Amino acid sequence: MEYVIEMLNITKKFGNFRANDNITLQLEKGEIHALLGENGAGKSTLMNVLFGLYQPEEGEIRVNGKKVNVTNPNVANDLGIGMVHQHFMLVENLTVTENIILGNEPKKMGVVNIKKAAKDIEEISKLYGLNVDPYAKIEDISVGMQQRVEILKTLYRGADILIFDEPTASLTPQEIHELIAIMKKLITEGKSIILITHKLQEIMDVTDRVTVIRKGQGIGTVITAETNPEELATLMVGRQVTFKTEKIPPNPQGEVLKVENLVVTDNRGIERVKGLNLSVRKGEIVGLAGIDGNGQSELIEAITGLRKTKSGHISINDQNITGMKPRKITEAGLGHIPQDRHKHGLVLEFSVGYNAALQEYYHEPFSKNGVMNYSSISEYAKKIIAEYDVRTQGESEPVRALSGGNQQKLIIGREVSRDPDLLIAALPTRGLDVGAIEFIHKRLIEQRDNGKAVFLISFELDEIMNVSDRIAVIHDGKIVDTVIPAETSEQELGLLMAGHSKSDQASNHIEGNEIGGGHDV
Amino acid sequence: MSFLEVLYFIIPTSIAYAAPLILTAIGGVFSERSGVVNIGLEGLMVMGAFVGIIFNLAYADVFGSWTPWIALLVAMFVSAIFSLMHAVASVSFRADQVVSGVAINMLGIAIALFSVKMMFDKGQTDFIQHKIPRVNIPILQDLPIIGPMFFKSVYGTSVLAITVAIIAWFVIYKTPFGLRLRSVGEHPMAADTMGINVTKVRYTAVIISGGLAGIGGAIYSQTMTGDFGHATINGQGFMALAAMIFGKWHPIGAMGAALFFGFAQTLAISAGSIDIDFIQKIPTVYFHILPYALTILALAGFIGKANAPKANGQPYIKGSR
Amino acid sequence: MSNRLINVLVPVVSIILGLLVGALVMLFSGYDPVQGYIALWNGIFGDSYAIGETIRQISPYILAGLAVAFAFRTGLFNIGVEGQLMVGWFAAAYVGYAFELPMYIHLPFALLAAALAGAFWGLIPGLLKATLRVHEVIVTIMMNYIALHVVNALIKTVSDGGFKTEKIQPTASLRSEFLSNLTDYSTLHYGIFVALAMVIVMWFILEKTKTGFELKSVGFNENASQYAGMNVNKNIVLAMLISGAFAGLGGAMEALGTFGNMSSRGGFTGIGFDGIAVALLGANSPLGVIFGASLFGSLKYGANNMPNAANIPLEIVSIVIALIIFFVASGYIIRVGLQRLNKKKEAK
Amino acid sequence: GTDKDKDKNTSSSTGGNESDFSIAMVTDVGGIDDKSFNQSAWEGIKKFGEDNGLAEGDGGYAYLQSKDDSDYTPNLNALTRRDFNLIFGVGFLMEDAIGTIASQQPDTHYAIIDGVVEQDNVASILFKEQEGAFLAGVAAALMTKEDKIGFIGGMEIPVIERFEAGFVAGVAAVKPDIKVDVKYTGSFDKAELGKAAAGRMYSSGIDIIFHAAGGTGNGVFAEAKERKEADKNANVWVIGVDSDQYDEGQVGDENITLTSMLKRVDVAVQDISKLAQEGKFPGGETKVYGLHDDGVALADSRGAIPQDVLDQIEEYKKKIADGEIEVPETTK
Ligand SMILES: Nc1ncnc2c1ncn2[C@@H]1O[C@H](COP(=O)(O)OP(=O)(O)OP(=O)(O)O)[C@@H](O)[C@H]1O
Ligand SMILES: Nc1ncnc2c1ncn2[C@@H]1O[C@H](COP(=O)(O)OP(=O)(O)OP(=O)(O)O)[C@@H](O)[C@H]1O
Ligand SMILES: [Mg+2]
Ligand SMILES: [Mg+2]
Repeated sequence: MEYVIEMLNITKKFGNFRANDNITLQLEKGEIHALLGENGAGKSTLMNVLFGLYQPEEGEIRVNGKKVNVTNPNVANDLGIGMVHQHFMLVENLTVTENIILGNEPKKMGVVNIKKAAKDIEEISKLYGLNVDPYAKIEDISVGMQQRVEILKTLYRGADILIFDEPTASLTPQEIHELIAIMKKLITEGKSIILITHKLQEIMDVTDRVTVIRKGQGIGTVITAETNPEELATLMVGRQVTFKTEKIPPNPQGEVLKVENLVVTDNRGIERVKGLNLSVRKGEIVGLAGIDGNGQSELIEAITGLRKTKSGHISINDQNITGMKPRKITEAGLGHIPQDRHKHGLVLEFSVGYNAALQEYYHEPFSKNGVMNYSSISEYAKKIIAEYDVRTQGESEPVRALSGGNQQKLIIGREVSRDPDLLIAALPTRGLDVGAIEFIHKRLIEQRDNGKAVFLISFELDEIMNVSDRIAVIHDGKIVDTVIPAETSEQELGLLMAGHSKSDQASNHIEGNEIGGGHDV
Repeated sequence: MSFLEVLYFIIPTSIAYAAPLILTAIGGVFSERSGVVNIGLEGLMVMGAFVGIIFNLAYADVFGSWTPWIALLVAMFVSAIFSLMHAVASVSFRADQVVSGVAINMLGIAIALFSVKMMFDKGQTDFIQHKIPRVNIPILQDLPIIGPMFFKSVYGTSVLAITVAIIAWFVIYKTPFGLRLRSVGEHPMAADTMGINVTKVRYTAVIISGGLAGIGGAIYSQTMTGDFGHATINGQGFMALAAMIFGKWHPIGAMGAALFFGFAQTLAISAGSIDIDFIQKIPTVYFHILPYALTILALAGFIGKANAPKANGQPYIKGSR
Repeated sequence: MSNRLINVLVPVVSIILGLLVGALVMLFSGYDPVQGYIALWNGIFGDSYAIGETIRQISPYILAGLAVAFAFRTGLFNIGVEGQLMVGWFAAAYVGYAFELPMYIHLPFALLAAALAGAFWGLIPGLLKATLRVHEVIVTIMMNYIALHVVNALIKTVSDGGFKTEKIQPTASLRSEFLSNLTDYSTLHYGIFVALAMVIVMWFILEKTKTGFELKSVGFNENASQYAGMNVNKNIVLAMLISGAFAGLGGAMEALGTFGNMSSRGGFTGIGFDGIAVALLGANSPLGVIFGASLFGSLKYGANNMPNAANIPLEIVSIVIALIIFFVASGYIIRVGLQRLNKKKEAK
Repeated sequence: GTDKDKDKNTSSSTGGNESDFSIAMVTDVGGIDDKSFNQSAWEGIKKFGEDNGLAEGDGGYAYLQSKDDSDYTPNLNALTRRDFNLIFGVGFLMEDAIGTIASQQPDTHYAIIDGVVEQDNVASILFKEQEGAFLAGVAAALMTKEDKIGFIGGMEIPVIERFEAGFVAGVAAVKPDIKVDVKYTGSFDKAELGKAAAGRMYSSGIDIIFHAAGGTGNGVFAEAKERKEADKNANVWVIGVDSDQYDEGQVGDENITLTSMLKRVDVAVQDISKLAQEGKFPGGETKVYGLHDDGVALADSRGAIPQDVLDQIEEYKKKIADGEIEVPETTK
């Protein structure tokens, strides 16, 4: 069997820490090969080694049987290796085209020939069905779009070995749907793919083989057809993992969050939330299902006081919090797990301890008449680290050095420990491994069982279905319907999210296809 | 003076004042667009002003009326080399770019003055005989109103400055180098994964800034003072820095800002002496601070904040995130 | 080699390199580096007088450095220390002579006045940044020039038409017979203790207080701080206020200590700009600022002895100083080198 | 300059001076070659040294330059410790420093130029700038063709205002109806402002500008020269200040410097030094140098001013010297 890529006994150290410890990975021509492992297991590191960003201490890399020395990304590009990084490598204020051609720009008399570039890009995107606007600025396009740009970057350079590092982590179901189609297309075009993902179902659906690593060590490679999600989970975590988190039936009490005819505009002054009504009660988890960009972000920011409301009312425990300062709202009983943990959730330069106290630092016991009490803060941090199993050197380690998975656990620990009456969790499991997801879901349900209200925003329908007691579907800034998980299907949700009320269920077949690409319009 | 006469005076004077700032500020744009903070502009200007005068004095009889122009080239060259120090420190040695800039400022004036001492055995050079002349642009100068405003007795260097601004815009926004420059200043790691040599781009950018600041300084000394001494360049570098930010790191913007400074300064100079009683009664200090106050007001009036290039000031270290 | 050892080694090696290159410069321009450096050394530590003057020179640098450093820690670049220092200088000088009060009120009052004046000068860019997002670098640069002209005008007014303010009352003076005699008539004054006290103040604010926690947080990540319910704008303004106050006190050093009054100025003092280097050489940490200020202060003052004792022109001296700063700034590469050595050792 | 500093060293080490009287000076931030009073003072010192066979260095004559106001005291102190008999401080900014040192070192003699320090071991030296400026004003008024005259000052400090006052008075004495266009640029080192101000004045028809603005004055000359270059018979003139600024005015074979108002610090320095040497040191006194004792004067105009005008100027000079005309120190 011929391998296009062979990574043999790779060891990569950071200081004395072995991020990769003698890992072997072999990629067959024309296969989609999954690389599976917990957060911080060493997947990105291994791929960065292959892409020439890191130099391994030991082991060798072979491309088409030939030993190669990938000293930097240029070499990788020349070898036809392209990588879609976990954290996009895109220059925000440049256009799609500029990002793609960067580094080998088509020229006409010394001037960048944008027209030609754009044309070439459009051709490639047609060929693989990646539709993008070549003249759009990165900062203005959706995450899904940005991902396509990343893919186009590799294709434009004629890569035939593609590495996808957690491509689906930040995509909506529809976008994932398309990405999978794209990957299949790539394979038929003779490319080979390494796919990193934490979503076992995806692995089952698209991959041919799976290589599992745990804590930097290779566990082995299995053929997808001969395995199942449970086995994979066990392999990577090293213990049994339950998927369908079982929970006792809810007994909702009085309303905690009440939103009435809320209207919110975005930075450009365009209405994103258009007279929205919503309520979340004690002891229930309400899931907000919807396609990205239908007003979810604006809704959350309005509730948390980070964005002015244009009209309408928001109240927590019958206390009107409309237009209040964020801190007042937090004190009114709100906890918030923000969508973008690096931008809004954490101060990366601060230690784990400081971040643990980021919401509470200003009152006792953490500070008294303006003077901080750091010892009590580290006590508190230690507690959270232990309770929420945050993997870190200690509470004084900078958060930057934690894996995103653990960064996420820290935020959840921080917010849940405050025991808020209302917990808003926005995409709480994005980018996390199944173990971590299971853990976080348990916590959310615990909150609800303790009679708290939980408001869960997620693009993952199965997460919504699994965890929520009620599902509110948002479309175009309004709640189009509220359904009970047991009484609905992903199908139906999909339709509702696409803006169809129950009435026109009849014609769901045609709609069915529409859902696919429908969301970019 | 009649209102028109005032304009005929203010406009050309503003442009003349702005020319050195424009070039220097654009130098700053190049450097900072690549992610290297450059508060060493002052020192680079000093070097240019000094070299310009020295060359002019030394070769006046060789090159005659061409001397000041060739002096600009030489000044550009020398300052560019001088700016290498800043490049090495802030790109290769990962020095704090601001401190390195401060050092450049100290070093520039020190070297220049020391050389002057050595060469002339006094604190300032002799006076150059070939200053940069003012010319009347044929035909255009006869146009009503704008003729005397823009085309009568203008410095060739003012034209040069504006041309350079346009070229800079073209280079930064139309050429491959410009594209790479911008990407390196925003997201060096992304650029790196695209096979761009971050170090090389940054070196080039800093050297360009050195060259342009050099020309700026040489223009100043060859139009305003005619000699070089300890006070020839004092603060213009920082005004250029301000112009760069005011212009939102955009060459045309920087030019606009520099012209605005020039206008404000000239306005202050003329305003004080308009023969209207109540203006005469205003204490002069208000005219002294007018240009700076105007600038602040103008900024406050500008909506939308200026965003520095994201990676500005951060040395690029492979493999760290 | 422990990290602490490295931290000590880096500046030392850098300074030595700077001195070496400086020596070459002197050699090539025909002066005797040994003589020169002996003169420099004596200029700094030669006798009690020199030491006194050196310390006197360091005090304002410490405060200027603190001002810049404090702003940096909150993510603001305050190039306006120069101007804030000058208004502080004037305020202290004015209060110093215009009032007749017992020392224990007068001196603190004068210092307070300086701090407030500086704070006010910092407040303006702070407010503009917070409310209109105007870039603080431009505003502070402009405020420097405004300060220069305004202060000169004020001096003219209060001295009706003169060029300098009256001498301050002894009750407002930082000068001390004791220190002066101790250092054989040097102008050393109690300002150094004010400066050191402020070092502690800055350390306390940043490392111990709630405000400090917020300021640092905002400096690192405005968004997250806002999510955490902090008032970002308030903190920006506050940071500029405090920074300005430090700078103003720097001016008080000159008004109440070194000069005892203020004269019209043809240009900037330069202390404010040097403060930028001082702060960054000290990694914007309070203790680091002491290091940076001592380096700057001693070089700047001691250098005067090189023309005096070794006939070396001031210009060369400035070149040498600049080179030292340059190498200290580039200390990182040295650090990297030392750490590489380290890693290798550990590996084996 | 290896050789240069060799002889420096030798001279500084071995005195070899005929007289045992030594003098030194501390410059302000300008330095001994600022083409202004620091330079003039240093020339005076050197002259005195040469006349008395002194060598540069300890026991002879020497100077120290100040980088900053805070260097005055240390520099004065350093020279005192090097046992110079008489030490000059140049510039009004040094008043306080001299005051301090003088009280600490009663045995050394000090002299302050442009300032007053009332102490027994300090001689204060002032100049009647207004008298020289008055003559400059007379010259301007007699020479102007447009009957329009300008004055460009640096900072608004008493010294400069004396220049203005005298100049305005001089103009008025000849042509009372001329209103002198006065502009203060607020600084001594912003040539671009001097240039702009001069440009404005010349454009408005002014043909003679008197500047008392140090480096800012460079801009005034630059502007005038440009206009002269542009057209040979442009009628633009500058009156220089402090030292003879003829060289600044050279444009090809033309020259736009009408004359310069000299401030003979060198004369004063030599005068005081002589007195001190003869043991008649005017401690505690304030000596004011004016036209009377050639402390101020107009420079040779090299033919720019015709003889008949020079004669009229001479008459005014007499009147002032004899006290017939009392020149005001301030415009108010
Ligand atoms: N640049 C670095 N410096 C130091 N340590 C690093 C660095 N990059 C990675 N590590 C360490 O190596 C470990 C593996 O990192 P890696 O990025 O491979 O995790 P991962 O498998 O990609 O996790 P995730 O699934 O969250 O992406 C991490 O736990 C981290 O501690
Ligand atoms: N400079 C650094 N020093 C130490 N560890 C680092 C550094 N940069 C990255 N790491 C580690 O490398 C690993 C991979 O980083 P990465 O951001 O991919 O983690 P992640 O869990 O994938 O994050 P995300 O969830 O945001 O995708 C993480 O464990 C992170 O802590
Ligand atoms: Mg990863
Ligand atoms: Mg992840």
